[in-house]
Amino acid sequence: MEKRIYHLSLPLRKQNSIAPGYWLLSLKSAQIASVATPGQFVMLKIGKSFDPLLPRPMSIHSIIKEDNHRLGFTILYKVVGKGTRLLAEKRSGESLAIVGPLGTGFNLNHIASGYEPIVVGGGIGIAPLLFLAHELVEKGQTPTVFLGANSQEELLALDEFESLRLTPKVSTEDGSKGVKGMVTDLLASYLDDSKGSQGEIFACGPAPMLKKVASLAKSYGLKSQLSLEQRMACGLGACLGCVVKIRNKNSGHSYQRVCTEGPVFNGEDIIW
Amino acid sequence: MEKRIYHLSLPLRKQNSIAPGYWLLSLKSAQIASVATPGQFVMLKIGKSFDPLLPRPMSIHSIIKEDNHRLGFTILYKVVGKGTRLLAEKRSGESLAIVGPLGTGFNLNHIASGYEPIVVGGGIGIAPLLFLAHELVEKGQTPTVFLGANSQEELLALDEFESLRLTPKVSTEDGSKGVKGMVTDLLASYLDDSKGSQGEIFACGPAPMLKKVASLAKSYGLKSQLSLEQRMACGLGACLGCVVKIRNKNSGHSYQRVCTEGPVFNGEDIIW
Amino acid sequence: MVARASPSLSVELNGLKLKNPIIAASGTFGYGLEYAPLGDLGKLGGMVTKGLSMWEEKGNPPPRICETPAGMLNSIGLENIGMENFISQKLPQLIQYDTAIIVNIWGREIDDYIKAAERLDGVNGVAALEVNISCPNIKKGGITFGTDPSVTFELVQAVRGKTSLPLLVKLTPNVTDITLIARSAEDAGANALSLINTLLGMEIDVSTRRPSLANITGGLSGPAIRPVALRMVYQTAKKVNIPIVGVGGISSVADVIKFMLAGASAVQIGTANFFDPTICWRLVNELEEYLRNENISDVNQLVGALREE
Amino acid sequence: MVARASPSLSVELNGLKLKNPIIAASGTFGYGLEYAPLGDLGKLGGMVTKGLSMWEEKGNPPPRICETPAGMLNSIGLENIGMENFISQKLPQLIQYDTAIIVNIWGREIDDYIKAAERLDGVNGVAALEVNISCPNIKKGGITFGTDPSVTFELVQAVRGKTSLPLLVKLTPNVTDITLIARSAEDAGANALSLINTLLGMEIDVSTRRPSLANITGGLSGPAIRPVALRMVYQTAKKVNIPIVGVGGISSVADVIKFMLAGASAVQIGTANFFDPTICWRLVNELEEYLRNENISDVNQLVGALREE
Ligand SMILES: Cc1cc2nc3c(=O)[nH]c(=O)nc-3n(C[C@H](O)[C@H](O)[C@H](O)COP(=O)(O)OP(=O)(O)OC[C@H]3O[C@@H](n4cnc5c(N)ncnc54)[C@H](O)[C@@H]3O)c2cc1C
Ligand SMILES: Cc1cc2nc3c(=O)[nH]c(=O)nc-3n(C[C@H](O)[C@H](O)[C@H](O)COP(=O)(O)OP(=O)(O)OC[C@H]3O[C@@H](n4cnc5c(N)ncnc54)[C@H](O)[C@@H]3O)c2cc1C
Ligand SMILES: Cc1cc2nc3c(=O)[nH]c(=O)nc-3n(C[C@H](O)[C@H](O)[C@H](O)COP(=O)(O)O)c2cc1C
Ligand SMILES: Cc1cc2nc3c(=O)[nH]c(=O)nc-3n(C[C@H](O)[C@H](O)[C@H](O)COP(=O)(O)O)c2cc1C
Ligand code: FES
Ligand code: FES
Repeated sequence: MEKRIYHLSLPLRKQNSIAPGYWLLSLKSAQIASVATPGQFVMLKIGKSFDPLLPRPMSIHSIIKEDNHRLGFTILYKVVGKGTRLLAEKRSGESLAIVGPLGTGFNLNHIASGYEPIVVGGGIGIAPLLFLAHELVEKGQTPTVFLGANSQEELLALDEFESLRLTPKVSTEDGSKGVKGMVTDLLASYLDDSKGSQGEIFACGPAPMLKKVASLAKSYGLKSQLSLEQRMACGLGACLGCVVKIRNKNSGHSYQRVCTEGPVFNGEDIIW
Repeated sequence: MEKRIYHLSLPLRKQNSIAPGYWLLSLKSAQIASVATPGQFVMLKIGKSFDPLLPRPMSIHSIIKEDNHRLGFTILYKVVGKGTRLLAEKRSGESLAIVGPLGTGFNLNHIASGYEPIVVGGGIGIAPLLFLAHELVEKGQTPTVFLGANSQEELLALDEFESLRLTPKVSTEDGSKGVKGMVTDLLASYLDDSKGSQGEIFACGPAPMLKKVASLAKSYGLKSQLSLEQRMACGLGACLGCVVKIRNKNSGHSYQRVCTEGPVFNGEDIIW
Repeated sequence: MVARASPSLSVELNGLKLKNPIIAASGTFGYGLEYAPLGDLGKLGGMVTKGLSMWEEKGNPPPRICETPAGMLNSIGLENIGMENFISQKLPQLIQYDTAIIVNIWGREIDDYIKAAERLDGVNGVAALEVNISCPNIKKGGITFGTDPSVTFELVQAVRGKTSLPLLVKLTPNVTDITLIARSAEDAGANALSLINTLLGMEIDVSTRRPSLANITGGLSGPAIRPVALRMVYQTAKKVNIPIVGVGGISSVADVIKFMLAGASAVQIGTANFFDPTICWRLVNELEEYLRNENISDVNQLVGALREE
Repeated sequence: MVARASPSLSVELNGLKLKNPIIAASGTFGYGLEYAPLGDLGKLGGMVTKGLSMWEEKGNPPPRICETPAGMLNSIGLENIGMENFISQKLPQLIQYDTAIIVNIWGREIDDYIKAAERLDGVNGVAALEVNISCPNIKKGGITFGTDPSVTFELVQAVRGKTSLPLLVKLTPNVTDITLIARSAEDAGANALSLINTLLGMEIDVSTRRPSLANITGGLSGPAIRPVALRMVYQTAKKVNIPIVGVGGISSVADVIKFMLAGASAVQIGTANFFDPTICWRLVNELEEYLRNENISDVNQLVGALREE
């Protein structure tokens, strides 16, 4: 199949703060929405200024549908620096230059019945996981969902998962909701209880969390698909700026591009 | 007297488009308003971005007063490039970093009765002239005002002059209001009719207009004070970037700073 | 008024014909195919491949890039798939597009360059070579080839002897006098000069107290360096008699025109591809529009047409 | 926890004591007095005057400046009021402020520098000289003093012989290897090095087809050049044993810290004064705040503290 990638100037449809420092942004683009798959992302250029210069990668959080037509998509983001701060100042009607959909998302081709998807999100890492959960549910799966955050406030999109009839198991570091602690602790005790699961783990979150997920998956003999982050310039595979170290089939390692071979990699292949 | 210059972050009080591409901006600052004199300007940094990098010089258009207290000032500007385009996007409540008041404005110390101030503005050059007209009226003068623009639409602040009980003589290049032609033609025929006037010309506008005003003033033996423009970096006299060529008392020339010795210079001193 | 004829956009770089002066720069356009989903490569004047070596090169560890004011730093470490993989896997797809495919080559010794030139000489579909002399010369203790006029001469002459393809030599700006290097390359037989490559820079992450790049230093590119690139093109155009390809921070049609006025016969678009991935196509259209509006019948009339009196 | 003592901000540049490492850079702070309405000059570590010559210098015709992406070009042409006017008209006012007054000097021949150094040697209130070697040497056919190691040595040695004041030598970045020039200056007796001066650049106004500056080329400064300045400070700090004053694009306390981590003992703020005229004062406060928050008792602990392993 030929890759379809669009470079569009999209008017911002809606932007709301859903928690302090977290924003949900809606963009209308049937083109991007209809070819996007879970785990893919877009590059988003904030304003015409040369400062900041580079576009920012943002996962596709959910697809906006009407009568089963894919009309657009949402982005869920956290304000962490200059670019996201400027993005949060944008209002309805202003335009953003978007390139997408990009990257290789989660691989769901091998999903069959009797198989248990386990979805694990930490912090803003839940961004691509709602789209994933939707797709899994559409495929007739009922993923087990683990979500962790610093505090109840930062447990994002919980109701969205619930409206998919999923019941995320949650943890917060300050104990303000769910179990106090790390989401990987939750995951560990779950895996411990359900030994011999036929599951596969899908995870996104901060690097230390993903590293822990990879090692848990390995101990319990499960496969894992982890969505990684790296600084990006082009998002298209051209600049070779966004690489991570990946174990080769035979031996040694190679650098692979988060924007092209990733952002989703098999947990066992990643060299941390 | 010690110079008072302020560096303030001022919330934008109000900003309206008063004609296509022309904006009127109100800022609250009793400090700047109370020491500013006509012909002075402020440096205005638009946003925190490094692109555009430098602040933009803008004349003080009028003083906002309440019960005779000076509370703030307005800026009248034309969108010509990157900076002014961004400025026009700013809305009430957003802050602008302002340095001012700056420069040597119009010299009104020698104004006495029996003296006729002639005020000439071309295009956006009327910006500093409303403040000047106010001050002249307060000093008991009734300046003769000439205003020129491309078209009726771009004849700005006419009603403001009229509310000072002045009746500007106007010209437009397309003839849509007043006499068709250049404001300097109007001025020339006026000077021709009123030979022997005791007047002094105060003018601001594009360089070719000012040059013409200077030569008219010379032919009719009048003094002129012209407000010049030059690209600026500091506005404080430090960078030496904004110079114009000025005739020396004795002979030869020197470079003088538009931001410090100017922006208002005697017409006869300017080397064009 | 009669309808104006379409202005002519084609340029000739001393043996290399381009349908228009807009070329995608090395390392910023991959092997071209990465951008194929976004536009018809056949509309571009040309494209330069990522720098190729005779071997597969892994490149530097990440982080490899970071943003700076109006620019970016990169230390990719010249990662590339190697000459043979390029010829067998990429070139067959690329030659389907009617655009000038310029292969950027580099090495650690002069011999690496010679081998690359020899290998590419007869290959169908290669329009020209661009010799990147901004690499450290391991035989000369790591000094960059392109910072020394005599090493530049030696290198370019050696490559010149091995290929009948047009030879663009790409100069580094990290030198005291770029015109000296330019003249060495000209004397050694370069058909044209590409300038500039990146400025050597560095960034530090205060929160970790570490360099932002794993390689510590990297190459600065983007709008930030445009004034330096424009100056070097201007200075060099006064000193050489071969065409110059301007590169460095170009991100608008006005920038393209500036470089041509300063003496460039064509331009390359680098970092701008990252923040505006369809820019090359837009520039072709906007340049034509500009010429039409200004009633200029041939784009070559812009070259060196700066008013200086 | 006990209340933390105020961190120590003072630094010593091999004979020049500063109350803090924040210095206003030459040519961007006038003769200091221009900024006096905006803050107490006595709070700053130091200030460098506009470059002074033994004569009054008119400078270049306008336009002298233009904006570029995250930077600006200037070709002021070293306009200054001349040494005698400075000493009689500016210095008496300046010395009322308790800050290090550093006089930047330049000339067209080595003799001009010698005269300037001699004239300033005994003058009350001058804390140090900063020798700007980025000027064309008319005796050597217009080549910039500071692009040649031996000319640099000769110039600095000559000045060194004429003054007991601490000598800062300000280097130009427009060279292949700044560490060679740095070592020449060190060998010739410089107390410290200021780097960098501006990068040579150019801009063109497409609508008029003319250079944006009357002088055609000019010096690029501002955030755009910061990565180049930081790299040069880092490289030079590894090669010399005298203190370095970092300058180039610094516009935040994070930038100050970056330069110190890379090896600078103090910094100068240039172009940032234009777009943020109270920045020098704010940086002094923010630097103190940073040290307090990080529990660092002495600012000198930052110098060269980059983690590289
Ligand atoms: C494939 C992918 C998908 C992503 N999806 C989302 C998402 O859905 N929601 C979300 O909030 N964030 C997402 N991110 C992270 C997001 O791109 C960064 O937070 C953003 O670029 C920061 O921009 P800034 O200008 O605000 O921060 P900056 O001021 O640029 O930097 C702040 C911090 O963020 C880091 N950072 C900067 N750029 C990147 C980058 N391109 N990738 C990773 N880290 C970076 C910097 O190193 C620094 O530590 C994603 C990243 C990738 C690679
Ligand atoms: C003392 C003074 C007072 C001024 N008062 C007013 C005013 O009250 N209202 C108003 O609309 N304009 C005024 N100007 C002009 C105004 O500063 C410029 O229009 C503005 O800086 C352009 O910024 P920009 O980013 O939109 O344009 P740019 O994109 O920077 O440039 C567009 C055009 O404007 C010219 N220009 C850029 N900067 C300056 C500058 N600093 N001075 C002069 N020309 C410049 C450029 O050369 C170019 O031709 C004044 C200028 C000076 C020097
Ligand atoms: C990520 C990246 C990779 C690059 N790789 C190469 C390369 O392999 N060979 C080369 O000659 N130049 C390379 N360059 C330099 C560019 O081709 C160009 O000369 C430089 O970036 C300046 O142009 P720009 O400012 O338009 O990007 C690279 C630049 C970037 C940003
Ligand atoms: C307008 C202007 C004038 C300058 N004049 C001088 C000068 O007279 N002598 C000097 O040594 N450096 C001069 N410089 C260079 C600065 O001191 C500084 O080295 C350079 O601008 C880089 O720092 P910055 O990016 O912080 O501005 C000048 C810079 C500017 C922008
Ligand atoms: S971001 Fe350019 S290759 Fe991945
Ligand atoms: S703008 Fe700096 S001296 Fe006038």
